[in-house]
Amino acid sequence: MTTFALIVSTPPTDNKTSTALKFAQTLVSQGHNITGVFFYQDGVINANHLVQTPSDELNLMSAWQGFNKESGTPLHLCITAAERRGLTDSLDNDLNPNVAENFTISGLGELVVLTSQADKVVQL
Amino acid sequence: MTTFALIVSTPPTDNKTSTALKFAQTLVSQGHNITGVFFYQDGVINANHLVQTPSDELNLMSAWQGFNKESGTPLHLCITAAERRGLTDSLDNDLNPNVAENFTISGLGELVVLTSQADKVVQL
Amino acid sequence: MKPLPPTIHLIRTSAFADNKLQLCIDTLGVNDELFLLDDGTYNVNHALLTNLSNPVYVLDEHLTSRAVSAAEFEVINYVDLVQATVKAGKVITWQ
Amino acid sequence: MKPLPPTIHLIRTSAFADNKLQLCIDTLGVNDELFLLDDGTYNVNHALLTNLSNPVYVLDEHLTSRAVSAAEFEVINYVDLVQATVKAGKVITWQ
Amino acid sequence: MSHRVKSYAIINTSASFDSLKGKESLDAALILASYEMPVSLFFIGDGVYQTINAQSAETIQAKDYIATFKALGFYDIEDIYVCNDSLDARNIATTSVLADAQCCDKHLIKSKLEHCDVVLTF
Amino acid sequence: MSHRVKSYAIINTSASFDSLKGKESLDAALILASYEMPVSLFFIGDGVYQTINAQSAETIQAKDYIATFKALGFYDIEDIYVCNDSLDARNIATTSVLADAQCCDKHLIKSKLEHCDVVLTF
Repeated sequence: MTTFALIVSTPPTDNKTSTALKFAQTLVSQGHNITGVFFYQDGVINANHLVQTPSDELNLMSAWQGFNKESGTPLHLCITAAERRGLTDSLDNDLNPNVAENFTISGLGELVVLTSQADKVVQL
Repeated sequence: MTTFALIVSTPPTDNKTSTALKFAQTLVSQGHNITGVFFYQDGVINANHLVQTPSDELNLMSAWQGFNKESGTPLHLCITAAERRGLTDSLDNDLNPNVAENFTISGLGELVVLTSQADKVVQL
Repeated sequence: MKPLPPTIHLIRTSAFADNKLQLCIDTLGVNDELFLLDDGTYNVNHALLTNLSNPVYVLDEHLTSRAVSAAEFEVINYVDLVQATVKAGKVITWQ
Repeated sequence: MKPLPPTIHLIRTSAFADNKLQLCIDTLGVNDELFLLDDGTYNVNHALLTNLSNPVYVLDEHLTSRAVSAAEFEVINYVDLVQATVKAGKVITWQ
Repeated sequence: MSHRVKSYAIINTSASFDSLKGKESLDAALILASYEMPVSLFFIGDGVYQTINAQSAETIQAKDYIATFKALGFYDIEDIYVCNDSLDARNIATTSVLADAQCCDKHLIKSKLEHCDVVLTF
Repeated sequence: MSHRVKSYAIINTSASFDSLKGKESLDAALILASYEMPVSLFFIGDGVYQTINAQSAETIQAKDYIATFKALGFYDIEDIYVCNDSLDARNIATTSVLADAQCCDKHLIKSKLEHCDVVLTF
């Protein structure tokens, strides 16, 4: 068993994000462990629960949530990157939090923790 | 006086969007008219009122709103493109609308109307 | 027949990194004009522009911010750019 | 001294459109391996790979979806990709 | 200023599944056509990949907007140009390309673009 | 598995104001350094543009993250490599580049990368 850390940098409008998900799912199905998936850059948009995906397309937010529930893999959201792209965890100033369930609000420090604890780091 | 239609396709995290704004401001200051700015593709993120810009950086959402107020130029948001990227105008299903004031919810048809009424179309 | 007014092309990316400038040049009309904006200003040093006979203009702010100099090309400001789009037949953006 | 395990490179963009594959090749170790994913699968037809002596693998789903054939390269699936990353010293992604 | 009929060109330079560019470009083309604006489609550079027949978006859980290309005639979009030079550079046979499209060289594409009023790129 | 010290390489391939890549890359480098992980920075391709001294982000109302490059030594980030081949191709003199950086050829960059545990690209 090898321990991985994953970094997802692409938004749900990019098919490359499906590749990241499938890679993560295959890691788990092959018996490997993932310290966490860190969502950074445009990847943070995956955690926006206001994203509406047409019903005939893969809903990546739901798919990541399902992956978290089934595998127990933590999904870490870089909140600094997220705030610039329209996500918020704040209840101030009439902002309504829109970070989807199953995503953990984190800082960039979590990137260091996840990657330093892993045997392999894969950025997708 | 020439009449322009503008299409903005880049998000607020991209400095190219500042170029679009400054081009629009210059058009108006030079006495030209803009039938409207149409926000499409990743450009729709400019209208997300949950975007939080650090105080030492240009807040493009506010800047577009100011441009609308000063010049009267309509800001049209392609709602289909916006919904995929985490914006919503819906009150259903516990979604809280997050389209910023001064942006008009529109469909792609508005792109046709704006561009067909203009002498010149500039995509930025 | 009256000649068509020139098409102007807005180049917004670096040809050192992608093929947008090449695609533009492939379909460039003989009277067309190029305007280098944003990362497109880096193209002042690209070989694709060396032998191009079409007029090429570069936006001053975008050069200055990137600390690029453009001795061989005409440097313009936003007002010049607006005037060029007013005169142009149409504008094609490569980004 | 025991040789380092190979670095594997994930290529995710088309070299017909950008310079990522070139940048990868510029710093490629002699034992490194290339994995073509996403639009990177289009590179099976790119001249940059023609004379490359490093092993090149292509992900089947990404080829099939794009209707590209890759007679000269080994086609793999996600399980193969996972196994390669397990064996690799490290993974560098070009996107 | 009143609503006027203009001719539109849409240039596609992005591969099939590169962000949503191909899909959002097609959406724009269809809406223009539904307003009875003449629309020509151009595929150059990596955009030519969009026109390959045997693609299967479902294999990678992508939206199959490519299937709609076959229905373009129904929307009165008949001027579809695919750059031969771009196909050649990518080792794609013209026989692999959407039958309703016209494969032509860049000089023809240039002259077709010259006569459009508005050009959008994706 | 416990927290381990690893060496990180961050490769920058994007120009200064291309999205937030340069800024978000630097943020990652600084946080790694603050956790006392050894970090090397590499600038190749259009990434070399980030290292030019006389840039002025404020001219285009962009975030001036470039100014922080001068403080990298304070964060114990001292291994900064700029690709000479990329500079040459772009007609940039090595004298225009951040003084704390080492301009070197791609072979040296390759050998430096070989000895890092984790490589991230931006």
